[in-house]
Amino acid sequence: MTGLGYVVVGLVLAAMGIWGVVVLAHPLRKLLALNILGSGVFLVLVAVADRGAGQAVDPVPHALVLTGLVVAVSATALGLVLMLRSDDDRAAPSRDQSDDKGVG
Amino acid sequence: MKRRHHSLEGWLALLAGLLALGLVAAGVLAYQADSPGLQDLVVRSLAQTRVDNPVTAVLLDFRGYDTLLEMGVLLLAWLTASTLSGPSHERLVRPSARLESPVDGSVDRMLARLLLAPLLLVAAYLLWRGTDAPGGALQAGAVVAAAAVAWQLGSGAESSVTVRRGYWLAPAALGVFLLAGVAVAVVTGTFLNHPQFAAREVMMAIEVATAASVAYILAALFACVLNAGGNGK
Amino acid sequence: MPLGIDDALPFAVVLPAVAAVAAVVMPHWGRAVGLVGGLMTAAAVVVIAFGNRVGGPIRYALGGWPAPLGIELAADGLAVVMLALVATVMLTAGVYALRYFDHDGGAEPALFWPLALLLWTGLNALALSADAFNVYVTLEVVSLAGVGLCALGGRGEAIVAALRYLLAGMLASLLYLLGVALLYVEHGTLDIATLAQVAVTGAAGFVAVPCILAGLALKAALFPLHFWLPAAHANANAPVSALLSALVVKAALYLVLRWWLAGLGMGLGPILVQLLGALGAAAVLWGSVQALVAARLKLSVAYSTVAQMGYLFLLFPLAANPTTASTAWAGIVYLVVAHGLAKAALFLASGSVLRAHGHDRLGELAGLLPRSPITKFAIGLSGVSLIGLPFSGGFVGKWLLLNAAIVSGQWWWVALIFAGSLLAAAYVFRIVALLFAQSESPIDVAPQHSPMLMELPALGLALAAVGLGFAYPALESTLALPDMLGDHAR
Amino acid sequence: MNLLLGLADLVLGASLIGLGWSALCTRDLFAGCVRFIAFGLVMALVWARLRAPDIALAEAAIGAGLTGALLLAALRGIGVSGWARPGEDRDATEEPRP
Repeated sequence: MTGLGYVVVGLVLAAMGIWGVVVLAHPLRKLLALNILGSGVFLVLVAVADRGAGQAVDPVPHALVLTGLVVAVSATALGLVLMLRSDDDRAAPSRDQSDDKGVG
Repeated sequence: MKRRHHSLEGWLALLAGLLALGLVAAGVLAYQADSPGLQDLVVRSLAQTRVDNPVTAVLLDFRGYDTLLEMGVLLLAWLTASTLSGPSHERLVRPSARLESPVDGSVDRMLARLLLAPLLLVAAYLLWRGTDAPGGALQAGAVVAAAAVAWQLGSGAESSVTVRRGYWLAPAALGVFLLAGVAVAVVTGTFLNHPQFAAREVMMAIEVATAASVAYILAALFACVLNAGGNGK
Repeated sequence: MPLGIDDALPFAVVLPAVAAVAAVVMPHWGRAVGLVGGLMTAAAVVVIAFGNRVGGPIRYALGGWPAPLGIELAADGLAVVMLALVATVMLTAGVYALRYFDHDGGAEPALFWPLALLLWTGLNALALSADAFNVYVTLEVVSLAGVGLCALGGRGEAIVAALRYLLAGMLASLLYLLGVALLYVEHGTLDIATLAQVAVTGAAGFVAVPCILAGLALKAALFPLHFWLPAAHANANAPVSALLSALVVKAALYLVLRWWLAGLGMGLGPILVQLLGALGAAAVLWGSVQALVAARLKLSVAYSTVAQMGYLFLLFPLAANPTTASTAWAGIVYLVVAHGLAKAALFLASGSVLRAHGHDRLGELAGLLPRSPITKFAIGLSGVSLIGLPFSGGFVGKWLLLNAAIVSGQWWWVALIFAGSLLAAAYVFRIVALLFAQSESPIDVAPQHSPMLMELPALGLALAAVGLGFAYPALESTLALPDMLGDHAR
Repeated sequence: MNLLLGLADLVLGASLIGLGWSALCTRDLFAGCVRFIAFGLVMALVWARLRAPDIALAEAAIGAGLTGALLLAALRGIGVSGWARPGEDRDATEEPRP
């Protein structure tokens, strides 16, 4: 039952993250939302690996999540650098995206 | 105008709610399938790997290829971030991180230095024990990076030398991984198939290089973010 | 133990990665390392293609651990097509880059080769991977390499575009991973061949499959998820735009094809199938109109990518019918390759125009290309293939799709293909007319002559795109792909 | 014992959702980032609870530690300095919404 509970929490976090990336405007918030989405996905994977007290833990999702964590932090750092740099280049303000705005 | 914003937000929130419901429903249904997972297969194959910690076995042996590509992701993030965060947008295969401490004060400094030794010890322990107990290259690297970040906060300019001198550490993990993979392919005929007689040594080499690269790159990425925002307002 | 043909599979990933590491460690030798590494990688691809031709699909268990515990590489006909397209465009763009970056000098060359080689690593790994999670990692490699290359432009717009590209890319990969995680929860395996078949029948599939498809559609810039593409592709350096447009968006589409081929496609409902086709149709129309009104040459070419990616999603409605599946399939593969070659050629040629005149504003380009007949010819030829004029590669692809649409009685897609071709003709002729026009006013600044090493690669790719059409009789048997479709198609 | 564990799960799950939500929705960027760091710490506890010590270790170092440091460094770069101005409107630093 523990596992199922955390699967549900993970999926709610994932939905929240997707909502945040689409709706929030500031790139820093988008990065936070992406990290929450990632945490949600990881939580689903790890929660299902733990099938309860009697059973062994499935180590494969654990390894996947470790990989995912490192990927997430490096992409986040790159995103932050890009955000700071685009902030610097005020000459081309980020609002001037002539084509479609909206999601993303 | 304002009202339109609100109605749009309402629609998006509704959509997100539906998405959450769908996801949760799918999750519950999927969980009920009660699939066995791969743990039995891992346990059965563990004996052939000379590693006792199943997670380390998956990371470095069964799915070592994932970890190899992951080192590529780290390298990519570092390459771009360090290029962009340089003083001018110049070549930056060697990042020249101009580190300023955002926190000034001797207490922080003391604290950072006090933290350093135990953190490094923890990292060494994690790396050493990682083959048998929880821990391993990624965690050890992350802890060293955290220690380096604490040190950077505490000590300011000196660390820029370390960041610049150590740039070759960034591609080290990918390089060692590839070399080891090709070397064992020549011996065993299969890429990344560690031969029985040297499995532990090969894996140890990969682990040390991975820890070093992860530590260096994560610490350097922090320096890049500091640097990119360095002339902040 | 001696290395066999099968070992070319890991080496197609290892060789560009080794070259990338070497290019990072020895930045001054980037070009030499890049070209040597590139040629060796291309050799590995040739070996794989040969092995595939002789012995059929190849599977390779990395580390000696077969799926589901380990990760397997697989090279079937589709993978070989992708590998070959990647190698061709990569090598050509690499040669072009030799002179392109010469003029600007400074920062770019040092970083171009490591990033391009890592991109190649990621693309080859993605093409060969048979494991759903491994695909996620390769997607991240491709996406971060793309972002890095895109930011190489260094100016404000390029960085803003790179940031949007990164955010969209991260969202897309995480959506994909969310779908894969749900499937793992239910089925306990990461092998694509297994998952694709059980996904649709399983209980969680109704959410997991849309998640995977949405993630990949965002990466492939399918309308209306294309918002990140035009700025990213138009503001990058010319060789980078060529790589992004010809290869990176195709990588996501390739994964859609891979999952479809493994059995996902046959299980999708008729409504979802038509919906995906409708999105493709919207992409064709919207992208073409935007390409027609764009003020800048590269922006126009970038929107044309949005349009051309739309055709590829016609796979879903046209191949859902078992009788036309094989024809539609061959048409899609043909269009993928033809568009990749033509679009790369067009971006490389646009780079030459930009270099010669210092800008690419279409309004001011009239008659400004008197001394670059090769570039003009390259633009014209790639335009021929984009429109689908006989007997170019684009023509064969569209012809096959038309056949599939008529035979399966879906006349509305026939109308779409004609409309799309007319619009493509309009935006291509607009560009060509400007370039070939006689200038009325005297030119103040004589445009620079672009170097041969930049003009010839573009022409080569354009010729290949057109020549692909003439090669159809020879390729027909290979492209029929009956064994690829396997049992579930019949 | 089981009841206690169940209660702990409930608290952990609820605080994950609560912290995640407020990290996204507080008006102040700085406060959002601090919530996110707290989110990472709770996440590390959850990993330990789910018998994943390897991930708990990594999350403590990466998720809470490094990501937190990165976020704070970035905030400093865009001139959001935290404690002083909690009332600073989010919209002031953000693009207008489409």
